[in-house]
Amino acid sequence: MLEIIFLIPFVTAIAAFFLPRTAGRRLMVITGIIHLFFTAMIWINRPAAMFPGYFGIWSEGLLSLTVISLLFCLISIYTMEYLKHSHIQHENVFIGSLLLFLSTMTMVTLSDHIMVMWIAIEATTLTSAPLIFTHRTPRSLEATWKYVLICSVGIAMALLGSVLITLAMDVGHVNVPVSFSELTGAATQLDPVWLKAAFVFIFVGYGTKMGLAPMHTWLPDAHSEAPSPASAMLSGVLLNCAYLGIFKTNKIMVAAGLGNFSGTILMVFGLMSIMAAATFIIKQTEYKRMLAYSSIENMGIIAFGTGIGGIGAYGAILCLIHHSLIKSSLFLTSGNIHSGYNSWFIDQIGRLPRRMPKTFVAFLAGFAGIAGFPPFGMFIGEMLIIFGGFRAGHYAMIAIFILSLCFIFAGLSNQIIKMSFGDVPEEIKGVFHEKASLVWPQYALLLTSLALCVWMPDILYQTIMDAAMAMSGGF
Amino acid sequence: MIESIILWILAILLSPFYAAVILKVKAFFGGRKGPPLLIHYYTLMKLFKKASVYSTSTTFIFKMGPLVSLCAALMALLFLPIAGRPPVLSFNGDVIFILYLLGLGRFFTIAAAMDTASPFEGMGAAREAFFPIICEVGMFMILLLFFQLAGALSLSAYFTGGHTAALWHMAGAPMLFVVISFFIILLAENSRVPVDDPATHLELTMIHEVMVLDHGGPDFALIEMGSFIKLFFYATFVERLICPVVSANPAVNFCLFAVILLIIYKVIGLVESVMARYRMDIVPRLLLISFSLAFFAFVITLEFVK
Amino acid sequence: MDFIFLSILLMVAGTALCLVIHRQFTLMKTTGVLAISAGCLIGLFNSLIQLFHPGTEAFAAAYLHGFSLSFAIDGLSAFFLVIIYFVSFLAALYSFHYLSTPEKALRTGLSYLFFSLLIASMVLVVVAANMITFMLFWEIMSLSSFFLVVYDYEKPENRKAGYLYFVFSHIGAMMLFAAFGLIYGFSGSFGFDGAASLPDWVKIVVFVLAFAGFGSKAGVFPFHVWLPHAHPAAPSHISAVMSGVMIKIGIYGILRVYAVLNDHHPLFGEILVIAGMISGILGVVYALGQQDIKRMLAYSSIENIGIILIGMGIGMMGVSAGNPVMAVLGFAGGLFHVLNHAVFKSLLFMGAGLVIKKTGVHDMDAMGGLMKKMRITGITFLAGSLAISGLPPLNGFVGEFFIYMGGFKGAGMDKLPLILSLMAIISLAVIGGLALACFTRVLGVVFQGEPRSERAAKADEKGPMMLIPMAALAVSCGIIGVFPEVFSLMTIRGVSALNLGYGDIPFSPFLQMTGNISRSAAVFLLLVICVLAVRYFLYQGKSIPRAATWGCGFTRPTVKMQYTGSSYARSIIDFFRPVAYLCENHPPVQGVFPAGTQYSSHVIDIAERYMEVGIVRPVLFFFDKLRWIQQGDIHPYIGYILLAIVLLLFFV
Amino acid sequence: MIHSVDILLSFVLLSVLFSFGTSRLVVMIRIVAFQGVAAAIAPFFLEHSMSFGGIVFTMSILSIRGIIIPWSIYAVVKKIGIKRALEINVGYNASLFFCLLLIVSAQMLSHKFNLSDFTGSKLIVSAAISLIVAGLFLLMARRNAIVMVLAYIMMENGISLLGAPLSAGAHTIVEFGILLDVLAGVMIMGIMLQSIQNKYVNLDTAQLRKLKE
Repeated sequence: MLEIIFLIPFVTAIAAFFLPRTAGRRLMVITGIIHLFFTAMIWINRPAAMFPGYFGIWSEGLLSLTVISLLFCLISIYTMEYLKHSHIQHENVFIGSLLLFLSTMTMVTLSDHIMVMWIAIEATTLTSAPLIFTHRTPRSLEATWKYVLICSVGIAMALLGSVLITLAMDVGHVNVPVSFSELTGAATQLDPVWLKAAFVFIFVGYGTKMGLAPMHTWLPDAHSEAPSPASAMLSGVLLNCAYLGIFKTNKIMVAAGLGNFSGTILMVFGLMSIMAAATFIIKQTEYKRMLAYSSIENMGIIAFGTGIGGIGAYGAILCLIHHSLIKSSLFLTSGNIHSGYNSWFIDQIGRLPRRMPKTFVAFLAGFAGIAGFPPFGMFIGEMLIIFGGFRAGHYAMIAIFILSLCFIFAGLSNQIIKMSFGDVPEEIKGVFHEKASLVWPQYALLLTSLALCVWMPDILYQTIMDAAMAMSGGF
Repeated sequence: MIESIILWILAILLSPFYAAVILKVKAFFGGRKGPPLLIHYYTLMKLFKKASVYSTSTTFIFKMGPLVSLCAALMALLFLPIAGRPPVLSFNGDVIFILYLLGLGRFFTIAAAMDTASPFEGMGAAREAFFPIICEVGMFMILLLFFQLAGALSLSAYFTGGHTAALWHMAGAPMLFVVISFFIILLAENSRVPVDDPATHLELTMIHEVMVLDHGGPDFALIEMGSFIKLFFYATFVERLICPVVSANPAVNFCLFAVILLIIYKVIGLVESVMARYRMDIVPRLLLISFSLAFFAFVITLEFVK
Repeated sequence: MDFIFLSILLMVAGTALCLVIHRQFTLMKTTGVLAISAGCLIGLFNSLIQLFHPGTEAFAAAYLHGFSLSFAIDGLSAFFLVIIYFVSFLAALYSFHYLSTPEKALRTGLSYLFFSLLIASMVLVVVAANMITFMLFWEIMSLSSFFLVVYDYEKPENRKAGYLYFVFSHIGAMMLFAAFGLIYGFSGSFGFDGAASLPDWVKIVVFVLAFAGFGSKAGVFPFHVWLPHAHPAAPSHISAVMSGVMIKIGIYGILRVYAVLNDHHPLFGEILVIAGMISGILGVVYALGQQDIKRMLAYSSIENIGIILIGMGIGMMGVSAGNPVMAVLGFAGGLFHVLNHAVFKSLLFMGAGLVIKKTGVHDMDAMGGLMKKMRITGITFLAGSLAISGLPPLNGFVGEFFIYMGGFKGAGMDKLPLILSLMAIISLAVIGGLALACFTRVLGVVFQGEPRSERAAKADEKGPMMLIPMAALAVSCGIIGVFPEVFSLMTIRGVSALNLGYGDIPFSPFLQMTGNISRSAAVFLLLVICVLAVRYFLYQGKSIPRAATWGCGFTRPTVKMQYTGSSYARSIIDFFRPVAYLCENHPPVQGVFPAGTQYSSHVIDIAERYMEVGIVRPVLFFFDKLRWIQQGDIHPYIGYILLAIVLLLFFV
Repeated sequence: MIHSVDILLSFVLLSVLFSFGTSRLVVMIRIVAFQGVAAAIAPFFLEHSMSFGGIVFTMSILSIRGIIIPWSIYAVVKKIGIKRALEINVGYNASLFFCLLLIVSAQMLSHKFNLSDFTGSKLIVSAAISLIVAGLFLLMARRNAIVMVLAYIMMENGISLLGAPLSAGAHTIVEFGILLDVLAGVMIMGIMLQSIQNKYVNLDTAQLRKLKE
């Protein structure tokens, strides 16, 4: 009875559309908790799916599901407080779409059938569009328009890719259900040319959604215009879902012995994304866009690591998890900062430790984490990716990788130091009252990342390893 | 050992006399009679009798200046083989020790000068801090050469007994360069013309003399002592270089030494009389010349040694 | 090992407590100081035992499945541990009276926490025995020290300093990642021991990368740009630790990598000697050009790092030229200078900190005459200046003496070693002379003469906890200088851990050298006492009047007429004009009755200048141009998707 | 022998040509509707044995593709009340020329696929490709928001046309899901169109470039 886990939020979402504000908020939090509970159940006893052809549990899916569930639970608690202060007219729409969003993303993590995966991912686009459009401003309208159109077009490409996979099956005379698990088994019989073509389309399609350059163009707009909890969800887990699509397809490629082809593509696009992020982080004027670009950077890093394989793939999955935790906390924090200074511009922010100390701690810790400093998990991930790159002998690429990471750090730290310690106009000096429930979700996220850098449960390690193994990963 | 110590004391006692020789020579060239040869003893006596006036700006460093610079000079002299006889102290690397010890003396002289808050003394201190750097480089160049030849790092390995002659044998002509270069260093380190004019009366143009303006009485005497001994040290150095022979008979040996030393002092006097003091910005050039001489000597001897 | 962990635990836990009780300011400070100093003493004691009873002690713990955090103490680690603990201990004591702003209570508590984290991470870096462990604590070290640098973040220059430091340390860390990644790539293990089996060219690349990475922490010449900004920004006890100890961790890293590569390629030594000469000479020249006293000290740290590198380079050249005496002398000299510099540089930073705290100005030309008001500070500073100028009978001389001896051994050889050791010796001489000029300048301008400003005239030295550490350091300068035997034994232990393949190194030649040094020092002191006696006798029963300084006929001298530090250094700076351009700002005097005018000058650091012109601007330009790709119109965006597909389809 | 579906598909290709030439929205909508119908009933011809469920399913698809989607766009157009879409990046003549080029190249490309052995149709692939690329082209070439939406639908039609023979019969549920997604997408875009019309005076997407870098 696996499907229930995305049916529950679906049902509650429908309910939320018609509920009054407060009830809706409570429902959201409750749903988050239930969802987390069911996820835990899945860890304990792996239940079978009702439609085995379409759904199933695989390590990578389980990992992202856990991340989604945890994040949503914490974010929903944050959102409850957040909604009290922010003036959103159609709050029930917001909550409802948030829950639908959760449901669709859960579906992505569980889907095994290629087309179902596509349906789910496209559904995430549609359910998240209202979230971005929440503020109903021209800017948010523009962002939503670009988001919907670009993602739809991109994902249409992915659909084409999926169709090409079926073509590859027909040409190779393979008669199995069109599900990732089956295809990975029968990968060697698939027609390589069509498989490659399919991968190209699927990669570009889901890559658009994942925010890999040069298809990333919608991402900064969408992330900067959505309300902070929504941006946290988008950046924290939506990108992971898109990545899941690529990951599963890459599994097929590796199984089919085309790992080099797909790996090279992943690495090149990863580097391009990092470079693109560097381009726009330096001299960025709005801090939420800056965070969005840093998400692009991290997606690039993850893609790069996946392409490398070996311990690089392991590092990539670590980066995936920790990026979700840290980046979502950063987006939530950015919401606090906005309420403290009511400006999205970097040069309007300063003296954080004086004005909002709790937020400052979360902000700076999050920055340290995202920049790959210990004791946060990104450190291990990035180190493994670099080591793995050297192991695999991609010296030139690693050189570019390191170089652009340096650029990004130079840009990012400049902005962060300005925001944290810089001067501000007189009128926004003085202490701003911070609600505890607006900071401790961030702390919880950061502490999770920290804890995972200090100690990792064995079962989690096994799961990550299992996922990485599929990419010829592991040590 | 005893002999060495006696020699050391003798050297200390004789140094004022030799310094007076320079005055005599200069006076001769100036067509004057000049002061008696014992003039410096008289001055020292006079100074010892006097008391001194301390500036209100000064601290204990001002009193330490003369003291330390004198001690440094005395110490340096302890390592020096006089008349080719073994010195009191000696160990491998003592040359470096001596050079840095003289540096210590210089440090305190400068510090004492800065202590008085007088602009002129500061000016002198700045020069005193600058020029010796280049001299030291030259010294180290010469050292490198000697090390190439003698394979050791102590004055006694260069100047006792027949060692100096051996140096000449190995190096040959380039040693002349060394002599000249070292003579320039001598002039600079002991603030003689053309680097510095101890006899001038315009403070702006002095180096060493201006730094001791505020010292008086016994303190000043100690400074004078120090400079005499320092000059004696360098002069002996040159003496060994130009007259490496050591006769078996001590009496002859010492007479020879005394005479040659006298000649060197006369030459210094001669230089002082025939030359004018350089402009301050020319001085580094002169010192660089001494360095490059030593450098050439080194490069050329490399060929001989191989 | 347990003691090490115990000390760390003590420090971190104690300082974490500070955050809880930061409301009671004094209590908090007491807790912090006690925790840190207790931890340091335990560690110091233990590491001294480690040092003198050789034999490696190791500890390993599984970490995140598949990795392990492994630690080991050998002679080299122990040597650095001693330095870390010793200096940090005194710095902690110093901080008690130095941090005296109750309104910044929480910030002070945080600074204690990060201070202890810094110490802990330095310790763990030094004892780390595999790459993961090393990088983990290396990054923590950078992070915690960054927070200490921006302690006083209200000042924009401090923010800039923090930024520069952050970026440089991160780039350095990336270099190290690359170096270690290469090692892993070829050996396939996270341990250091795999490095010995690398192919030669890889070893060279690894060494160069590691040198760049560690050099950016140690402040080797082209990578030093952050250092003169960061050290003045940090609180003085932190600058003392950073300059005295933290930058030495970079030196440790170079030595460690050299040891694990276990390759004696001549290039290594040559790189180090050349880099050392450049950093040494330029460092001291720039130091001469500074007005800010702490900036000056920072540059002089660069100079001393240069001396250390020269020593190590001579050592490496000796190894590769098969000349054990030279090798051991070089390494021992380098390590000895590491110890010395830790001692006197932290002393000088503490002194500078006290002076700044009391006078409230950083500019040396606004101080003056402090020797009378702040006697102990002045005397200890004098000792430090003598020591750092490498003058006997203080400690600075001993290390340089070893390096000289090693260098002269090198001059006994031929070809490249000869030329390089020749240059090394010459540059050591130059550095020595310039350092003397530099520190007579500081002493003369800051402590001697007449006060140049009101604040300077009213300065005092309250706060015994600041004076005690300085006194202790000054005394140890003297002790190390006069009795170097035991300390050189320490360095030998460190050298023997470099597995140069000499077995255990005979100690007798060192005993002889140090014996000579202490004997001559004793004779010198004897002489001083005799002359002192003579002088005392001469002044017997004479009246000593005091009067104003003789103004050479000028009857109304003012304090403004004193020789300033800038003018003192002017002629020397001019001599080095090509590398140290003096930038002056001085409106010309006009008219018959000219109005008041002013003069200001500063020396331009060529590395900083060319980093700006050669790296920063081109990169920014490139990215500015690249920003064109995203102009807000949706149509090209869809075009990018198509483009990506079409391009990729070519490779199908 | 010429496959019956090819007649239909040749008309589709023709319609692509039309869509490039016209600026009238209603015509565009009709064209897209026609293509949708074509895409929907193409399998109908390919399937030799047609089950009842299959027929129902095809009918529903046809109704969505051919009626609901175009109708919803049409409603929007009525609401906004504009007849012509004149905001273009590429002129009509150039577009037409490009379209001919496109159809030819699609025809050539379709030989690589050689699907005819299990579809029997010669034109289906080329038609699909030309629909997809034409959609992409219009997305880039036309600045009017409605036309862009229509272009997106056109692209979707193309994809489903390509998918039709491959996924013949199997996983009808899945196809339906895909269709629902497309439908929802179009609906949302319709809402967007109206808000764009409200926020800005017209539907020229060139105005939507505030967010950059």
